[in-house]
Amino acid sequence: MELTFGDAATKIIGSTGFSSLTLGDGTMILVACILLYLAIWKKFEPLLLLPIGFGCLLANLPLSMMASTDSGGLLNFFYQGVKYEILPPLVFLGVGALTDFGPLLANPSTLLLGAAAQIGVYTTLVGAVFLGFDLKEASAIGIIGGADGPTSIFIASKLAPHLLAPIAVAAYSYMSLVPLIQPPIMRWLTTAGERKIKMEQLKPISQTVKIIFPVVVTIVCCLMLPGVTPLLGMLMLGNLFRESGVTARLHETTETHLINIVTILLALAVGSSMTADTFLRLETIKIIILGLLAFCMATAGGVIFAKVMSKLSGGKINPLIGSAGVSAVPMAARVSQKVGAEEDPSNFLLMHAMGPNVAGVIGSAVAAGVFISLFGDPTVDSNHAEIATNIISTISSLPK
Amino acid sequence: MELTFGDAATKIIGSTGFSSLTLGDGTMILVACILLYLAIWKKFEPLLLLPIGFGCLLANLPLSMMASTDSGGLLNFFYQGVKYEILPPLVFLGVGALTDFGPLLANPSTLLLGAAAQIGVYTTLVGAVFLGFDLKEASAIGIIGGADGPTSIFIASKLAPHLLAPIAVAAYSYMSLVPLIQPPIMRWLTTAGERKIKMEQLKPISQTVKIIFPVVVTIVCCLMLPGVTPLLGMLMLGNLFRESGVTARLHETTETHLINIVTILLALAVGSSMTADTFLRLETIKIIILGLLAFCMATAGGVIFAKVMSKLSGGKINPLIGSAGVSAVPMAARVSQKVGAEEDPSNFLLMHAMGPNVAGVIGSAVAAGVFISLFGDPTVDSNHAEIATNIISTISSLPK
Amino acid sequence: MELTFGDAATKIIGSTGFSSLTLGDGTMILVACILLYLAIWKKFEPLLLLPIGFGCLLANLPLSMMASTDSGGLLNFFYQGVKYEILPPLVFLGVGALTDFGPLLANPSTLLLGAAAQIGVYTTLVGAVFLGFDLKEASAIGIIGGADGPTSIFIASKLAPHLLAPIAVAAYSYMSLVPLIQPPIMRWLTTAGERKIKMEQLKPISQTVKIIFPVVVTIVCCLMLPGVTPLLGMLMLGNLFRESGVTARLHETTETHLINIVTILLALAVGSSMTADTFLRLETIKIIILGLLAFCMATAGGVIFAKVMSKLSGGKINPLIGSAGVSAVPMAARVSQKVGAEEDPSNFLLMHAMGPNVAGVIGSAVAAGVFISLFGDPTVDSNHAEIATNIISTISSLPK
Amino acid sequence: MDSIVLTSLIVSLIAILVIFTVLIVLIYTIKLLVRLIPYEEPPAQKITSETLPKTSPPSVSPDIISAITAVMATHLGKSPQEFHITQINPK
Amino acid sequence: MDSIVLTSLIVSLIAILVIFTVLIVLIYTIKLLVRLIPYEEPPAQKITSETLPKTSPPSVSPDIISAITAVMATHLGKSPQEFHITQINPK
Amino acid sequence: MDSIVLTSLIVSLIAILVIFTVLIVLIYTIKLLVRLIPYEEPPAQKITSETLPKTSPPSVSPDIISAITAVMATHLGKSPQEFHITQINPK
Ligand code: NA
Ligand code: NA
Ligand code: NA
Repeated sequence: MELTFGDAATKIIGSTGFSSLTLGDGTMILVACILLYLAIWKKFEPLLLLPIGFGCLLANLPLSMMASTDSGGLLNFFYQGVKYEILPPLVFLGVGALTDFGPLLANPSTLLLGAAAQIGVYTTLVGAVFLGFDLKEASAIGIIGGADGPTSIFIASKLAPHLLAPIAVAAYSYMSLVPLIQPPIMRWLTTAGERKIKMEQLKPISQTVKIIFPVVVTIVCCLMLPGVTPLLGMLMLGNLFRESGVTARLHETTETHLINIVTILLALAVGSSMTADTFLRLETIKIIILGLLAFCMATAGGVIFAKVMSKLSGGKINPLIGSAGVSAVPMAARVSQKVGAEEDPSNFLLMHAMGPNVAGVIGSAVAAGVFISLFGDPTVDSNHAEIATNIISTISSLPK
Repeated sequence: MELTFGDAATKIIGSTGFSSLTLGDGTMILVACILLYLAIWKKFEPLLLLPIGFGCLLANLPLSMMASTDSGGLLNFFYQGVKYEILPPLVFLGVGALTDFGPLLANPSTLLLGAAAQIGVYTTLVGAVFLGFDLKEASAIGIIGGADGPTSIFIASKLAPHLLAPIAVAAYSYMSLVPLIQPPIMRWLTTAGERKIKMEQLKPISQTVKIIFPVVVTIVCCLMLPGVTPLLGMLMLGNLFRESGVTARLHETTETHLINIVTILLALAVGSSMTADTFLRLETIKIIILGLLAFCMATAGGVIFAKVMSKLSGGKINPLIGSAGVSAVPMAARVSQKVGAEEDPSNFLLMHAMGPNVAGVIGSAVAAGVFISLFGDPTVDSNHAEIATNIISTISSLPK
Repeated sequence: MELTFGDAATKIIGSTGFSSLTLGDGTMILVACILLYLAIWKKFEPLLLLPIGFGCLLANLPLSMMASTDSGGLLNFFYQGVKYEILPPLVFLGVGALTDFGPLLANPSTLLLGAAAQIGVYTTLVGAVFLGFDLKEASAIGIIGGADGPTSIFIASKLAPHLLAPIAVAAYSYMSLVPLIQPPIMRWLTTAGERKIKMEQLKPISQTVKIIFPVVVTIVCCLMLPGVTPLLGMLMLGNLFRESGVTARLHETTETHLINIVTILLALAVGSSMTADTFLRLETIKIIILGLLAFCMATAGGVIFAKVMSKLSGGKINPLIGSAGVSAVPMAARVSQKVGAEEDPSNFLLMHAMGPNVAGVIGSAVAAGVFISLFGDPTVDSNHAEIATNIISTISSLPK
Repeated sequence: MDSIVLTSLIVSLIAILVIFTVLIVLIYTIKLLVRLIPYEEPPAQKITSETLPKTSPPSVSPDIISAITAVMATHLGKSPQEFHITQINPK
Repeated sequence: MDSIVLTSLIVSLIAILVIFTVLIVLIYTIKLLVRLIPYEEPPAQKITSETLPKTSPPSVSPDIISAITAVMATHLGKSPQEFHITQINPK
Repeated sequence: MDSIVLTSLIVSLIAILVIFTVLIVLIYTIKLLVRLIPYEEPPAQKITSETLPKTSPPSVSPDIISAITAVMATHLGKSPQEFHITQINPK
């Protein structure tokens, strides 16, 4: 077969990405650009959504070998850190190093608000089942209501890896939209009088308590819900680096360069899972709608429970701090502060809202632990698996 | 068999490295010391050549298990990061975070100089074929003319892993010698009048353009040349961290500790591949000669093309900025500045030379992409591979 | 089978850690809390013992999948870095970057004190054999006397991985106790007159010598004892980053964030190997007793050898600097300073004790190298293995 | 009613019960901790750190502190509100 | 002429054509971008950053800035030319 | 005497001999190095670094240096004794 130079050039042109570009690829490149736009110009969680968007862009350039499923590709390599559940716990190590649990310790009852906000997880779970998802998928979607990125990624990669991309994007997007989503719900569910309640100053907490707290939380929670240990254990270790006062070097690295490096790898990996066949589906639309529901119900759950606590305490608690129970630290607490200050500019709710806010992180980790107890991968540990299988078969055989 | 204490001691002596020390090992230890000398006292790219030299030293200590081929050894572990093409893209992430594409955006035509300097790659390729290398080897050697370390390592590990060590050493050594290699060629190819041309001040560039630029480059170039995505995509992501203004944390980590850690691992891995049987060969001498040719031709290509552009623009371009098209940022641009200032001390070419200089980085990444399109590993992706095989068979069947 | 809601709840309770909590787990959780207490309130090497203790806590929470043997678990992943001997050399890279060998270069004879302190290793080895350990185990226990954490972990993971946990804990605990263990031995072995000896000021050392030193040490020691290369080579590379003056970026990363990250991973991995079945054994008690013996004998060895050197030098050497030969940098040197100042407050021994102190690091690395030469894993390198087997069979067949 | 929907309701109910149980246990643990280890005004250190600034203000001006804070903020990529300089000791 | 040398010449020619094509596409893309989004003097911020120094120079002296720059340079292992302190705000 | 105990004694003896051999070789190597490359007062740089402070002390006060040292110490998690600022050059 004889070929001219022109034919060879034609062949070269055939090896470009253009020749393989599908409508799906093009749409996903557009989605990536929208994510980058939201991250950069709308400041939607840019530390996550910018690299997620860029990972999505790379993954959808045809033949670039950058999708999470392209074995041997660079982002497939990073994706192993999501698949084997290594990166989300390391992010939590950094989050722990950045978190001050002082306001929670000063007012431990606010942990109940962190629990109440999880109602969003379960209304969404039921909603997702209604829309046709199975129980594992519905749980992974529900956890968006926990308003916690690494937890959502951890649970999605464990229970419904094929939904990782839309769940992660929905979780981080709605976290950015907390200042828009929450205030109307908060105003609708509270009276002006309630919003004006001033709370008494938080009492100071001994440093010893702050040091013992992460150890106690780890023992108590991980004994009850072993599946939560990678997330909660690392969160608490990071916090112990912070509070112990003897590991300043480790604390400094953990809260800066370690969490930054891990965030880059994690976000690129998540982005690389956003391909046309996983993202351009009806499920994604459903997840986006369910995610909004999750955030709204979590906010409402927190506020309503705070109203009850306010009544029971004889008006010592401002119900506006309830919405902070969704986590999304520290944005949700700032929203409580802002909505409170609208009613009475001299009312400073920020520190009081930080209690339920960090409680929300613990709350959604605990919620994740419950899901892992119920649906965790049975291949990992036979003993653990047996128990989980038993529970599931038990539940399935409940009277209908 | 009865043994005295003396015999046992004799055996111990037999387990030392001395007993296995070959002339090749000794020579390579000397080579390592020369590299360390050049890095420390001659300041030849010390951030790379010092750990490369030390890796070479360790790899050639007999029985130390530190060669890149010693399965289970420490440096073999780091070498996987080269083999699986993970470390060079991560270095490029840092390079992107350190690079200001402003001067290039202010004068986009200088991209042509970054293209013209690639002529060094192809003269060297043809030269290498003349000296008996096959096409893949010749391509890997040619890329030395791109004057870009990570690109050279990336391409060598892909197309000719057995030549990785001499190619990496030649690339970094000649990059250090840019201030010696380039000036005579620049003076020889230009007239005093040309060297005195003053260029008009660069116009300022909107920050929005600087933000959009990395995204656009990624889409345009990686669509045309999918193989370049790991390198160019990471370069542009690092630059987006820098310019977006919303990811300061990630930018700071990327341009400092992340690139430093990756550089240490990469350089040690490259050094560990410098063993007697891969390095003490006639090929190494040939590569060193071809590398010098590559740098000279790249410089000449850039300067001659800049002369043409100078003529066409009516003398608005000083041809001395053409040599900066080789990349070797920012050394090549400083050479342009220095040679220009010799002729007219009031002539400041540095910022004008930064345009072709960073264009050279893009240019050699694009050149790498062409090679990957033509010769990339067919086992990785069948579709991609089929196309590549077709092209090669097409080219081989061209009329002779 | 029909189940009520109550039965399902009972099943959930069965999936908690409580249901699987054994007495061993409970005891180990207590041990973990004691380690955390010692690290935080007694400041026992907190950078290591805090994450080791926390890793131990996590590993012993039932069903948490955090033990080093829980395949697929997070800490099992980090543990691979110990098993494949990657993390200890990287810690040594950081240690090298933090170490100033100047005082050693100013008084090279102090290397003999670093050698003499290794007597602790061998008395412990013989003691361990007496207590029923085999030769490999006894060697791993003996190296505790080297007072060097990463070296102990490196050797234990190579020769006796089942004893890693108690050896690492003993090594770091006794290193913290150096200020308590050493002074009585030092006072008992020296006269008041000896303790009052003032040493002449150290002569300054050329920077060139400081640069050449790490290269020379690597060549000399690793040629004689190839097995020590991963540890000693990385130590010396870190020091070269520090002294070369041309790799400030790499030096800064190595001595801060890189060593911090590696320390976190290493310590968690070591902690995760502290499970009831590996730690709650008679062997652990034996190792703790032998470890104390090791530190005492190492101190005594150093002091006695320093007395001899003092005599031979005509009283120019204060024997108190001998105890610093155990390494435990810089604590052991501070102890020399403190005990000297008790006798004569105007006597400043700190810088003189830094010589033997850093010599101790080299000394125990060399001792490790001897063990690897004798007992190193024969599967790794057949040539190396053959030699080692020969030596062992030779030694075993010595006349009894 | 669909069986899976019923199951999802039961799962939700159990999960909420478990979450509240775990967090209520945690609340009482914290309350116990805070009661056992009450906050005390730090005695010695407090005095030092309050005395020192009183003697040293002329030597370290607020400008320098804010300058350094700003630089560190830029350097660390944090807002200056995220950390503060507690004490500066002349060597 | 040797077949492989001819092939290498053809490869080189194609490669150069591809490189110039890609980079020329890039040039026109950039030109389009720069035309669509022209540079504008930053309005509000520019004023602030120019006004502030005018009011604050007595409070933050250039010495302090150069001191901090030098330390940061040492610390980061960069030359002081590689970065600069744009603004220092008293808290 | 037990065979393994004897072996352990022999191993110990050989190991100690090897350690002393290696370290004595190292001692003589260092002595040779130090003799071949004696310490010299750094000529030019020394003068600069001694002259500069003399001219610049009014411009960079010790307070600033200690302030920066303290901040860097806090930042790096090191004690201020572990590093020192050698030189500060006004830009
Ligand atoms: Na939450
Ligand atoms: Na180039
Ligand atoms: Na030692």
